[in-house]
Amino acid sequence: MSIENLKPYFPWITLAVLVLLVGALNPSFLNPASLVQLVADIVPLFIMALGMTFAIYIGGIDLSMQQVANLVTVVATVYLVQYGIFVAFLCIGAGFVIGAASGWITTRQFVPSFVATLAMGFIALSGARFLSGERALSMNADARDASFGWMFGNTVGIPHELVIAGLLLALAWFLQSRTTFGRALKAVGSGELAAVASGLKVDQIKILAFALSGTFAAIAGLMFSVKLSGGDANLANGFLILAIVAVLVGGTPLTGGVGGVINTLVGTLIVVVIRSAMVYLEVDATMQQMIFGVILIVAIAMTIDRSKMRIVK
Amino acid sequence: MATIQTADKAGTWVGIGRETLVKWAPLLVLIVLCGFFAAIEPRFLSTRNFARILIAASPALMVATGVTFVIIMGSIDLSMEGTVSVCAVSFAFCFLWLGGTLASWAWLALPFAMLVGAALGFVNGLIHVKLKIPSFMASLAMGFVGTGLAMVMTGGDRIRIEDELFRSLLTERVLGFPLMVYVAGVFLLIAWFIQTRTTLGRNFYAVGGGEDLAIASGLNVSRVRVLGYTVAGVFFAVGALLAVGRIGIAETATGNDFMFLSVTAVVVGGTALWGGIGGVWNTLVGVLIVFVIGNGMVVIGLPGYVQDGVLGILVILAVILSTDRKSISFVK
Amino acid sequence: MYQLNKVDKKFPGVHALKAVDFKIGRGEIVGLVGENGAGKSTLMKVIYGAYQPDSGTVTIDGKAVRFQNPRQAMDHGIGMVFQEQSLITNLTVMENIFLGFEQQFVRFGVINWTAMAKAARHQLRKVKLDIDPSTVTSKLSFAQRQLVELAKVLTLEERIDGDLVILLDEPTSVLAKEEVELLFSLVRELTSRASFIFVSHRMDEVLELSDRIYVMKDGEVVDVVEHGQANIDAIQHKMVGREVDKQYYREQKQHPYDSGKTLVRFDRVSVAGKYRDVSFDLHPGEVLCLVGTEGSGREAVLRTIFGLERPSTGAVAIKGNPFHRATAQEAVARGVGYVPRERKVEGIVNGMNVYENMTLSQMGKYASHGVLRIREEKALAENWIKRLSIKTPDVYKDCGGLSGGNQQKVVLAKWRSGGSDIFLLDHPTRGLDIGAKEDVYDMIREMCDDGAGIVLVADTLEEAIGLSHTILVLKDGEIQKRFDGSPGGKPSPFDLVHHMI
Amino acid sequence: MSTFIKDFIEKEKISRRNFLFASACGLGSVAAIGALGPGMARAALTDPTIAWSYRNRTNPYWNEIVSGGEAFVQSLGMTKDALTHLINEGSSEKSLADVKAVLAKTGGNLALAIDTNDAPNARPVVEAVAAAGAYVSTLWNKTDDLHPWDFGDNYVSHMSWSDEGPAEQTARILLEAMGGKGGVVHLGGIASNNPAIERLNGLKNALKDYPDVELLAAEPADWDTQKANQVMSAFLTRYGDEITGVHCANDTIAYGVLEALRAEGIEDMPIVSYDGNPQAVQLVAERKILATVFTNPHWGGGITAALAYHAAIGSFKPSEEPNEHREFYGPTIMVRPDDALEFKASYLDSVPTYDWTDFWGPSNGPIVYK
Repeated sequence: MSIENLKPYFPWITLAVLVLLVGALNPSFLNPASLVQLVADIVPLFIMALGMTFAIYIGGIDLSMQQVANLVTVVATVYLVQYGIFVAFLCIGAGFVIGAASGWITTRQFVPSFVATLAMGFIALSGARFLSGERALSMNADARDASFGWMFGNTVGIPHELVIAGLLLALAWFLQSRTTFGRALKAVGSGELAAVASGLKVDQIKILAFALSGTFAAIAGLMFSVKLSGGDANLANGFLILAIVAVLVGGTPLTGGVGGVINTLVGTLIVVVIRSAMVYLEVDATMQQMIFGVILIVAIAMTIDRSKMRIVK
Repeated sequence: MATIQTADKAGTWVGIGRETLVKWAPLLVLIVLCGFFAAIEPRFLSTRNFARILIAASPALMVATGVTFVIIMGSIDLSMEGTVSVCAVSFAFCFLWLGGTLASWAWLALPFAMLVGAALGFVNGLIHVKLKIPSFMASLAMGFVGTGLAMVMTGGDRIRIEDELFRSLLTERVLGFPLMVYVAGVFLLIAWFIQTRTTLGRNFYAVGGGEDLAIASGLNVSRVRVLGYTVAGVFFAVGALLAVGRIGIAETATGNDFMFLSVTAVVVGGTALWGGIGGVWNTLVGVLIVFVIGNGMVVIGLPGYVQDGVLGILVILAVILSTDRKSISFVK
Repeated sequence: MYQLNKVDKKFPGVHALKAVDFKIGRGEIVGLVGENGAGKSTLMKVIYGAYQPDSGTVTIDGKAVRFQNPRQAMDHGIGMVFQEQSLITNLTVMENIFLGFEQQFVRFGVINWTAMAKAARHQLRKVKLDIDPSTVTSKLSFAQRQLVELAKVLTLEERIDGDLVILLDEPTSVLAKEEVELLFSLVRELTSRASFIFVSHRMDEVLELSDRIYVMKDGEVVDVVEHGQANIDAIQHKMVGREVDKQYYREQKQHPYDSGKTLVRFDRVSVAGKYRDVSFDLHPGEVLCLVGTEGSGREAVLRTIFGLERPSTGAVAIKGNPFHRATAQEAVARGVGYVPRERKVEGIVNGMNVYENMTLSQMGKYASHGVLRIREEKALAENWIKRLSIKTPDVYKDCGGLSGGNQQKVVLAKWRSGGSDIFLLDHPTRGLDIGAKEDVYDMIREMCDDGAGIVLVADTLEEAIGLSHTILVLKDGEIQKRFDGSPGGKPSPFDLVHHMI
Repeated sequence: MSTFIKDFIEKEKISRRNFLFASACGLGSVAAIGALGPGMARAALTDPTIAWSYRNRTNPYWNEIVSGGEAFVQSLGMTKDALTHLINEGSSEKSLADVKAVLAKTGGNLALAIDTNDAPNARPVVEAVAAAGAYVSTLWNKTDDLHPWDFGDNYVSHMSWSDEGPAEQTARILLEAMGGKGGVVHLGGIASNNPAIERLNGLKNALKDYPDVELLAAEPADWDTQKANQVMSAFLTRYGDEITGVHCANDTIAYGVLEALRAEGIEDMPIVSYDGNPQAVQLVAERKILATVFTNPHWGGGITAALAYHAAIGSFKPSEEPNEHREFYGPTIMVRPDDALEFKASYLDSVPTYDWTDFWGPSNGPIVYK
């Protein structure tokens, strides 16, 4: 029975074991300052994984997030001078609309989210390529510092990026566990038919979930764009798979209704620890990807809670 | 081959039901697309161009056929990029080591590559079934391992396969189509045979239609699953061989882009991601739709930056048209 | 022939089987009854090999056997016809019949479809079903599927030389009366070849069919009754462990309804392909029962009131207001509560706890600006757990882990606590044991007294008659006859059946 | 031997000689700085970790770059393994995260050579390196407003290649081979990549002098063989016999184009490409490709690491170098059928042993911004 009780904490235990393992092999990994920095650097990835959590929580997936982020880096760079800090609204609005469109295609047109979001991603990519004129753009440095310079400062040693991530996590957690919307998400994820029979506006909820994932993708894209002070149609490449992996490793299975944003926090941290362990432990460059895959299998095998999975598909 | 049977029953075009229409929708979409591109650019409609489309589509068709079996079981296999790369590279090494021409013992490299594919698929299936990891995650991670393995094997180098006999896959033409198209066709028939005439093929449908019911009927579902992934691995290997035959190069990047491409093609063809419905003919149509769109957009001269978006829109439309909306209550 | 001796099975926290002795002879039909949770399904799973007993022995003809999985049980002639529809609907009939045993038709790796079809026809003849074995199963009616399932189990006949034991788990729950008769006559015929273990909640059927009845309670066999000595009341007493209310359907609590007010009005409503020209009024305090066979349109009427179907012609009004742009949300807002037949799929959300399920339809009432007041939710849940005596350790219990009866109580509590006054009950007692059924009947009367109107699709005709004020008989989407169901003047099942078919 | 290559090798020899002299001075100056006091000496690190951060190992170009980096490390008397590899897999996010991780691990005792994957990523990388007191040299990607001299010594140098000129030259070879008439198609790299843009511009510049040649189409093929293969097939459908020449943005694209033509039985189509990979050079020798441009990635990879390393240990002080030593173009060599085999023998079959302290000898002038 004790193992049963520990199950929810498996992701945390996995994380702790990994950190200690890497720390034991290379103690400089445990240096608090560099750990804080390590965590601060993955903030855009974490935000994207947060958004992905909403899509996966209702049993779907959002493969458009990376392209939404790409589009947003271009939008932010192009319109920063014109709109200043209000370009954020434009970016977030774009993410929301694209996400909502994915959701609409999935729920109302019965296109599986795997394909619907992939296709919406292509559309966003077209937009990014068109708007950027197929060039890498750089931000006007003055406008960037004036509008978003605060994002990358420090307060008492805590990077502001972490503060933003913390606030978004709190917001996402609050949405998930304290609001009618979050409850509805859970109902849709665990038992969509029962949610319909309880009179929930299931379609709207699903569309909103995808819109939220789009919104978070946009926030991630915006932060990344400001961080790199530029944008182009490929800038955010490489986020997507990692974000999915982070959510899954955290223990939110693709079947929906289980897990949540806190799991995603752990999942992201696990992924990042594995990734930086490659650097710290000086893993041979050609071996890295293979080892990443193997550790991933082990990590997922350890973290997922199989008790609610009747059939494993 | 459920689709054909229904067609026979429908007989004439009079009184064709909604069900029949939905079943044939992917093919209709394909025909409409061809007609559309041909109307804008008549040169689209030529044997030579169809040969080009088929050359491009053959490797992807094999990969998509492999994953079709897994999707029919209601699972998914995302390991194809890694598996294709490893198979391509293993083939190339083995081929060169054994003499470098099909006229020697080096032909053994062909079955060897398929064996490697089967082995990778087998391991993939074992990890999924024995460790009880959902297939999405298990196969995604296995994909990383595969790509990584190909990298370790090549150290990042490309291996050229110059053998004229092997390259006749591309260069020899019969009736205007290169040999690789026929090879793909033969393997498609084998896949169809597996799907309709073997116990294993039918068991895929049983697992996809109702796994717990299949277990209760005494079916060894774990075995079917593992075998499904193994068969998929073999088809990935065939895809890898055709990919090498097409370009003459085996490398870690040989498997790139197959993942989203093949799953999209399968869904566009009308095979449902939740399992039990569809088959290899659907996949053929789906792959052709995707490649006709890709070829057609260049042929009619759409600007590059629009092409991604148009592909996205057309894929969504194709899936919408080929989905029986009345038969499903919700989709995730 | 087949025997269980002192079989014991424990699960964490539950002693599911306590030294159960069970035997069945050649050609016997043995009934197995008990409340939900009494251990019937565990016992069956032990018999067909899905569970292995912790202690005790299983013997066939005196030889001890131990099955690791259902397949091994099958090899010893033990087959199971499942309660839920267990055919795989995307496969053909013959594939379902021979699922897992295709090897006999395989030559050089190729399935010989002609041979399989021939063999399948042979099996179908045993159950007197004349259909093309290459039909896709989803095209069959429920009754046909039930017979195909029986045919599938009967393949054991050819496969096994020895005796057969066939378990029938609630085989009649989806069948109409005459289909049940057909099934029973088949089973009796087949006793020449096989023994049957028959499990049902329908006591009359068990009595009718069985040679011997095992009564289970709390993991034990509390009584074994021979065919001639069986008495429904006595058995029920043993099962429940207390006196069953003579007034099973609580007719003494049935009060006249308030015909002055109308909750739901159907005025010549049609839904294309489902039903035509249906008109009725539902009044406060009234139980209106829709009776008909599967596919007669009774469920579609319920779904129309809940906004899941839109009328193609005619007018629906709820509490005097027209119900035009029908959606489920709109229906809920107007006080409609829906208790679906598929309780585990549509009734409760498996994976959410008790209080989350209870407030699911009315979250707005427990939230300010979208933020939930979870404390109040829990208070509500605790209150209703007490009121309906729902058996759950606490409000945090996952509803998927509750027993059927308690799940149904949670569903009812959801709507009642939300202030619904129009209830749509679709087979509300399906799969519940007697005690839980009685609780539901009590609740129905209670809700009527509170002024609610109830549209009911009942599990059995007796239930429909016993509970309702008004009965509408539907056939092929049209109302055939309206019966008044006031106490004392209730129609007989025969009166209804006459109009149903 | 073509004059071009002769010139190049000659130039290299000279600069090597010059270098011996220069390095003597350089070392002397370091010693002098050391004597000036401890405050200045802070610039130097001892025994820094040497790292190369690049896109992936699946592309021959990057493998060449890495081999240069490894050759440099070996020239210091260490084994190949001493070079730390950071592979970003085409992800700017990973590129930056890896750099931060290695900075944290080494505590800033780092000499980093990097292609930041995407131009905007260069700024945060450079800022992070500078903040940690480590040294970085960049290759290819950076934004135009980012300059080494704005970061004191820590941002040592940036090397890129001006592709417009060489691409124009190959285009002229192609257009001549086409007889100055007909139709040409261009298959480009990832559209937003700078080299892709420049190489297309090179073609356009050359076309101005050939009014009878029409640019039929220019499509991105994403530096990818398979994509190039498909795009070329589609071009053949659209334009058929109108295509009389193909301009490829790099060698990997050319392979795909060649195979697409081979499938159609077209053997004599004039093609030019870029990068000078061994396989492409072989194809040039076989006259299947008319010309490619060798950018000497081996040297580029080695010298970028060398610059960062020597600045880090204080062999020279970047801030005292002129701007053209901090932003400069890499070398380019045109490879044509006549000299391809020679070129292959002297550069590819046996890689020349470069002097990794001759930082600017083979370089090609300061970077010019338009």
